[in-house]
Amino acid sequence: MAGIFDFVPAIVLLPFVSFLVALAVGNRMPKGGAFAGIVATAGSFLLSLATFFTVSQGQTYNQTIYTWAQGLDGAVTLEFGLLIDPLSALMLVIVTLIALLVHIFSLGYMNDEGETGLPRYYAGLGLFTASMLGFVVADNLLMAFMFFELVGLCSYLLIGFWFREPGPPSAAKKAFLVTRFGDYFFLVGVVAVFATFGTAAFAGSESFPHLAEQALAGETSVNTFGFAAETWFTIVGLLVLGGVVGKSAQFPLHTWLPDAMEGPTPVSALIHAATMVAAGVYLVARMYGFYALSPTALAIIALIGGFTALFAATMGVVKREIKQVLAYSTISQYGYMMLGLGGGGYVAATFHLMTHAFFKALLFLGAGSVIIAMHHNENMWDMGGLKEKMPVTYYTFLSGSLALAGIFPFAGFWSKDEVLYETLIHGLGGSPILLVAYAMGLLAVFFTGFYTFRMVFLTFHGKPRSQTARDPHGVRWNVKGPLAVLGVLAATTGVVNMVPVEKLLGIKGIDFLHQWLDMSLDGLTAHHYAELTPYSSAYIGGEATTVAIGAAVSLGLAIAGAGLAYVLYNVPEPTEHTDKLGGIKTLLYNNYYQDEYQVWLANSVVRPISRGADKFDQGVVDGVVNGVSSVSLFSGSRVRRIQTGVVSNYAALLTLGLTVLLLGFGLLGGWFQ
Amino acid sequence: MVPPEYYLVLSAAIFCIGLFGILTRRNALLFLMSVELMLNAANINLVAFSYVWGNVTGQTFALFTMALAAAEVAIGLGIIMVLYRNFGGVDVTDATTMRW
Amino acid sequence: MMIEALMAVTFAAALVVFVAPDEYAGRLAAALSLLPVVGSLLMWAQYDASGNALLGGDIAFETDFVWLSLGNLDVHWFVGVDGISLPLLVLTTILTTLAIVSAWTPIDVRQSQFYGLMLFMEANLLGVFTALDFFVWFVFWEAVLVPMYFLIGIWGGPRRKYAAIKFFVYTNIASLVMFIGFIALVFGLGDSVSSMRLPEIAQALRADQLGSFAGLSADALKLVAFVAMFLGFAVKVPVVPLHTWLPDAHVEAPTPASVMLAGVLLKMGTYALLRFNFTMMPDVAKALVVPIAVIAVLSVIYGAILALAQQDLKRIVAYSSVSSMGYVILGLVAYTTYGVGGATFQMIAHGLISGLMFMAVGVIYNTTHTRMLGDMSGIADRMPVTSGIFVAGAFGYMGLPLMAGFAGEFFIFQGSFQSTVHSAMPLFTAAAMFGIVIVAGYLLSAMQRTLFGPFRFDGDYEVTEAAFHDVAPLAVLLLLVIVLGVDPDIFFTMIQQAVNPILETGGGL
Amino acid sequence: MAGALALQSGPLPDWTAVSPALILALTGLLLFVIDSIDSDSDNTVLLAGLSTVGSLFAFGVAGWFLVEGTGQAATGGAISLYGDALVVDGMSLFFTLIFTIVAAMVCIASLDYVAEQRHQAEFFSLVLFAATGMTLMSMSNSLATAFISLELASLPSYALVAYLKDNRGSVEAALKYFLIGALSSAVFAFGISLVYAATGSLLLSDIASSLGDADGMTGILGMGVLMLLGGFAFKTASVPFHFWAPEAYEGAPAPISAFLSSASKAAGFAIAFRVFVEAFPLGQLPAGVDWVLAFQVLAVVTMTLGNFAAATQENVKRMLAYSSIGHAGYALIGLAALTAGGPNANVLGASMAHLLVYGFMNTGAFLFIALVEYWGVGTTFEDYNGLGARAPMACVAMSVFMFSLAGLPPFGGFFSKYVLFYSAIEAGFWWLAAVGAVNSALSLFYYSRVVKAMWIEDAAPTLELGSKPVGLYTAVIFAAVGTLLLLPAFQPVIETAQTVATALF
Amino acid sequence: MTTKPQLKLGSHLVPGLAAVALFVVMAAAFLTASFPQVQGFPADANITASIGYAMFNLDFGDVPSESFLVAFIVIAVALDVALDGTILLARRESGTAEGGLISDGGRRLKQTLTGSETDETEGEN
Repeated sequence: MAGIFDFVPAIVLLPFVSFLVALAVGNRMPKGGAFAGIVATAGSFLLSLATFFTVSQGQTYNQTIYTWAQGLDGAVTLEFGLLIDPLSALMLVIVTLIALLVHIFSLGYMNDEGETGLPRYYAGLGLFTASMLGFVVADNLLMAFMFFELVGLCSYLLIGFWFREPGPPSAAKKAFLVTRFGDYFFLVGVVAVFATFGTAAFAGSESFPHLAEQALAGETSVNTFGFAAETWFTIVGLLVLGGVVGKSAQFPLHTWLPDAMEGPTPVSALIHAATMVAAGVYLVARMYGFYALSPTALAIIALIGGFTALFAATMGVVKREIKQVLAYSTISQYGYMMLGLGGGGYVAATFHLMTHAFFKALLFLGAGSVIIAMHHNENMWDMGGLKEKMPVTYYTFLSGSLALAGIFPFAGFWSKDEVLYETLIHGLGGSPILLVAYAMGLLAVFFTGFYTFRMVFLTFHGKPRSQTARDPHGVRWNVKGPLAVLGVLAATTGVVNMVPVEKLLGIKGIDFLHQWLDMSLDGLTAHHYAELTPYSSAYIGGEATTVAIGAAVSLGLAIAGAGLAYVLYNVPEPTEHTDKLGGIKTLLYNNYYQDEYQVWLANSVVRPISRGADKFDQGVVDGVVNGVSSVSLFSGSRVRRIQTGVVSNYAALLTLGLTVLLLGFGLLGGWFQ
Repeated sequence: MVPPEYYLVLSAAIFCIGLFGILTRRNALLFLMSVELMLNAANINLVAFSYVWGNVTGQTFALFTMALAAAEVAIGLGIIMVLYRNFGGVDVTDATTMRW
Repeated sequence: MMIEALMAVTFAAALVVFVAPDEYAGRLAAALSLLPVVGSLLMWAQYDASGNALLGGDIAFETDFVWLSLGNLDVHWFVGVDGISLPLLVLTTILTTLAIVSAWTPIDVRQSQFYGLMLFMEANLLGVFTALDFFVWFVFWEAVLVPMYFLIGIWGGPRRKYAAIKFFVYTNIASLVMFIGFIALVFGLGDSVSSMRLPEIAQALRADQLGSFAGLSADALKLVAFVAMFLGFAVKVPVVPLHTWLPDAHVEAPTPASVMLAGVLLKMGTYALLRFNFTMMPDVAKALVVPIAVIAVLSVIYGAILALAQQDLKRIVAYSSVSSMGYVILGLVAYTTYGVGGATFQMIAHGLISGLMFMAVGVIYNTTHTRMLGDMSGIADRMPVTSGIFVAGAFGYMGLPLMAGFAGEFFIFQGSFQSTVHSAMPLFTAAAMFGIVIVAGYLLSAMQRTLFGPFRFDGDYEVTEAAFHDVAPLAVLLLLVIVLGVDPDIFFTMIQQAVNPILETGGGL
Repeated sequence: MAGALALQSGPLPDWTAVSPALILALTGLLLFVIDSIDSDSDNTVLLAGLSTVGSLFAFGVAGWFLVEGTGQAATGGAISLYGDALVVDGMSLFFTLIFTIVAAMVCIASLDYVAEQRHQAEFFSLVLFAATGMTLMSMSNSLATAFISLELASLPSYALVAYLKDNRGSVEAALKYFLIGALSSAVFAFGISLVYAATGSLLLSDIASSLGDADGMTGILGMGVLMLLGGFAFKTASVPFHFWAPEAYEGAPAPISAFLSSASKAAGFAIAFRVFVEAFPLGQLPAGVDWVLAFQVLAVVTMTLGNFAAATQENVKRMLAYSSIGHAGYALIGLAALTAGGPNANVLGASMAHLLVYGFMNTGAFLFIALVEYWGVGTTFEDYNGLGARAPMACVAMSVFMFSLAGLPPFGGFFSKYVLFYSAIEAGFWWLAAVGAVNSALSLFYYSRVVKAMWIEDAAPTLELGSKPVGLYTAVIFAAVGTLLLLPAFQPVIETAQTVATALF
Repeated sequence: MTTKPQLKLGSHLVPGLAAVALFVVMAAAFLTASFPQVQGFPADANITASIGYAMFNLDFGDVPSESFLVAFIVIAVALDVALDGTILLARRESGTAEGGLISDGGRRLKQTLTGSETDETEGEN
């Protein structure tokens, strides 16, 4: 089988080549280099599929392919390698698929709209895809970090694509800066991992999760910098988590994501829905063996996740722009994934990651389609009644919305339900913190249902509320095609892991994803993780009952939310009912003033500090330097005043000097005795 | 002979009188004369200690000192003359165009 | 004789250019400066030594003969390279050529003098990085200042005179302090050394042959000398709070001079710190680890915060140099392979990247005649290529992976985090690492305000894409930055070979 | 007598050892004669050429002697002449080299400077007589000879400073120089008389041998020694006998300033070295006559005062005058860092080598001033703005002088200063070296101001230079080349200096 | 009130205090010194002749002395030079220029040097 795994690097390199091609000769290519990108991502997709099937044969691959920095005399060697296991193979397929679809969609969204700078756009997409894929296949934390950062760069370039307007550059800056803040902790974590374990490999007997496990078991010893091993691992884990919180837009570093909607919508789909933001969650899943060792870290992850899920969902309720709603829903959904991971639901979180990738990409692309139709007006209050004008968009969008809201039997239902379920049983099993997180997650389900359908109804139902909505711009196959593909996926991907069905009906073997993720390398399997986690499970009157109750409650809440939206907004002339919330709406609309306090931090704290430091530097530090020279010069100008120009004074001073000299030496030498 | 320290004190006195003149008088010629006085203070020592030490080195050297004093005065007068021409006087404190 | 040939060629080139007519001087200088580039690359290709030149390792391209005997201490003409100096040599030659090309546009008076001085400075820089006798080294070290003084003073901005003399006097006083410190050491060594050759002195010092001198015990003398030399070199680096000459010098210097100043001259300071303080007196360095690390962290954070407050693009880059060089100090004091090796690598990386940034700022300035953030916006609209490279360079500065800056910084972080010289090193490292956030803050803000947004420019100049020969050096530098970032082992292997003997512990992590 | 005239081992009689002085004196007399024959001779080329040739001839002879080993250990040691009144040894020859080369540079430079003045023959003859006096100073082996040759060097100097008779600056300079000089010579004479009182002798060697008997007269001896020191301090422009120097150097014709600040200062050091080392050898001194301490005080005060005062001058020539005082402070280290049994020859030799290098760089600097005066540009720093663009050659030379004076590496001044401080540290006086180093650092500021003005500042639009005078250019370039060459070629210089210094101890 | 002769003291005498101080120091040193036995000259010695011989480095004198031959010759030259210098300075040129010239950095000299023939003669007037 020297076969497919040897081509894995090509999965990463193909989009990279398309980046180079678009950058170098994109101007001279038709469609500004789009085809290069499409061909490359299609190639990657095919290779990913091949890889996927190879993995499904039970094969995995963990191989160093490039030595980045060779350490001599016992110093650690830094390498790049490939880790192809079920998790990464799955992720490869998701990323390449969505990248491919986004490329195609871009033909409609960008090319057909007559944008300039397309080579730059496609180059950015290519580089982005390559970076993300490099991140996915990384076999160690350092490599993951490096591609993680490249992903950040690409998001900067793509969000700021329309650099001639004031908004996008600012949003791009914010996106990079906020995630950078998270990455700072991540980098410290990477360094700490190296310092602790001497390696940052994810898999194998010399991998850091494995070493950590052994260290806790007392089988090996690592440098824990004077802390207890578990404390130190928690610290390291939380440091790495900083990067995750930043990239996956978790509270409190979520503020960049809504702003990032300034980028072209396909980019939003690619970056913020399906992949880049997924990177954070993926990273936790990738090194889950390490997190599983630390109950504190897990609890914190779960809490952050649960809180973010609720927190972002509430904000999504009041937004006017369609992409803003989606942005907050993204944050919220990633909160669920974090909740799942923190709650011990490794498979559940991965599952949600996958389904979310599909339905959120779908929603973004659908929104993109709407935006094309609306001549780039994103305000939902200017829309309405688009259902008839653009049925393909409507039905696919509806599919995505149902998935997002978690309505049976769409994909989102299955995955979100499993996340909540895992959290619930582990919470019941003696981790009350998880119950708190669960409660927040559950509450968020209601809001999710509400804002999702508020969006759907405002956009597609009722009567058109503006001229453009009455006469929308048409979209072509290159928009509809991707929507169709994703619409189907959003509706159906739930089948890969129908755990509730299995539990309730007792049908064995339909938890495909569980099985899939168990096929991984030693130490990276779902089972192994389950053993590592500190949780035990407890049920409300038996497993099946718990499953049923959990599913029923979350489905009920989702439907309740959707129903409320139906009542309020599925009318020909909807009015803004959220206005009744009064001050709360203002609070929500302003995102709990999260942006404000961060902007305040930047503008009213950091800026004045830096200005103060500058004044201090100019005045005091440099002042001392100049002062020394001034004092020297001043004393020089004093010294020279001795030279009065009057020769009699010279004679006097001379005499005085001589006398002093004589007197001094006389006293010293005892001449006067 | 009178004790040597008397000569020494005498010469010191003359030396200091000459110096006093230099320090307090502003006339260039008086300045010159004061210097002569100081040189002669040296001569007193030389001659006196020539006797003390029993050689004529000091005495001979005293002659040379006098000759040199003459040479110095010659040059000095020349300079005072051009001083007079340029500054219209022989006050040494007038010439202060350069200082500091 | 390779090194002598290299220096002779460069000196000769300087002389030729001095007398060349102004209109050809730039082209001629660029062409002639290719000779040392080729020479240094040849040396790199032929390099097969290993070990630290000061600690008994192989010395490549070595020449050694007595030049002057003074008392019991001979002055030797002693040059050679090892894994620490060779990369710096390559950096110097390449950067000089590029800086010369970048000068074609902005330098429009007294060209032959300008290019002559650039080459003269290059020749002396080659001397600084190759000299292995203290005396010879010091001669070159000081001689570098003179052309830089003129470069700033003659072709600089409005306050060039103040900046030039501040630079000159400040750094010279620093040299003096360092000189006194070192000479005191040599005297303390007494008869155990017979010449000023650095290997001899380094080995004697490490063999604890220091005696007392000037009423100071050996230990006290070592401490005093260490501090004096550290202060002397620290000015050159520069570290906070001895940095104030740098922004003034940078802002006033013409672009090519800034490139050389940031790219190579600052590295003289860290190179010397490594060669002298940290190689010769590891025990003192380790004893002083806390103050040194504090200074390093302070340089990183304080420098970055200052950069945040600046309104002048060049000042921003200048302060960020202070910040970046703080990392180098941190790496040096770590005494690990990755720490010291990374610091050396970072010298190269920062040399290239800061050169790139200064050049990019210079290209914009050539067109707009202003560097103030508020004076323009949306430049990317008119100068897409330049802006693109600017953005790439800025991300390099922010430590984007697969660019040289990341390699250098990561090596340093890794090395210093796991350093065992002090238990607080991880904390210092973590504190210094926060610099990567602030650097992103000010560079991104600066780019947002100047390059992006709606095009606006109040000046009378037409803003168009820069000429090919202005952009070409930028592109070359960017390429080098990426190549080094993707394959740091181009230099890192030889650096490690040279650095490991310093560590005593035989490398370690 | 007979012994004095007897042949030494070599082919030449002993008295020929003083031939450098004789050559200078004879040249001076020859010019005198020319003056008498044609009192208004204005054949400047002839006069300047003659005096330059005479100086160079003396230089050549001295150099030849030095190389051949005349008066040195290799050929039987110092040659004492005329009842030990004169002694020709390595040190005197070494200093003669300084005086003669400076004299030669000054003479060739004066070719242009005095071209339109009257009494040129007198000018040149006075220069040569002064040089003769200096040479004799370096050979003096008795306080009597020392005093008289010192006066021989001084008297023509007074007249030369006043050479521009209708220039008030020149006259004022001469007046101050003369008055302080007369006062100092009185102090000096009094010092001699006191030393004689204490020891009964004027010969240096005899003084040394009778020191032991001067027990009860320590006070008299010590006072005499300090007053001798005063006399030398005047000649070397050291504090507190330096007051004449800024004005004299500023007001005098620039070539004369060069001559005084380089050669005359060196002569002061020559005689000081010999008198203190020979007549009052360390280790044989009675307690309480600690002249080394006095020199330490003087060295520190002198270099500090000189440098600080120089830092804030507006007038380049005056700045150089103060810097010259500062350099006197450095050179004083040669006497200040002596210890009984220490590496004294190294210290003294280093000081001598510094004076040689200083002879080149300082003379060059003052001659550059002469050049600028010749052009009529003015004397302040502002007046020098943009000169570099108009007269690049000369300004490069001036930059070399400035950096060399500051002690920057690529020039001779770096080595000499370095070796000087080095030997001071070697002798245990690290703090002297430290003070010197700090002062050097400060000095860089004001030296670089000149360079800044010449190269960096823009010229006033009205700045126009006249012709390029051959003599001045020759001298300036010669000095610059010398300053440069003294870096690689410093080894023989310092070796010679330290070898000849060894003979004194 | 009786009138007494008063010493005219003024601030111009203040510097003289230095001289007084010097005298005090000197006297203090001299008066505390002890001196060797006075040797004196032989009663029949011809001092003048001895001085004469000393001047010419001849060893015929009754009283020993050091040689002053060199000093003698040198002082001859010195007197010569002094004379020469004095003449140089004292000689009145045919009408010195009106008023003194300040030290002007050679501006005047430049005029003298670069001026035309007529300027030159006038410059000397």
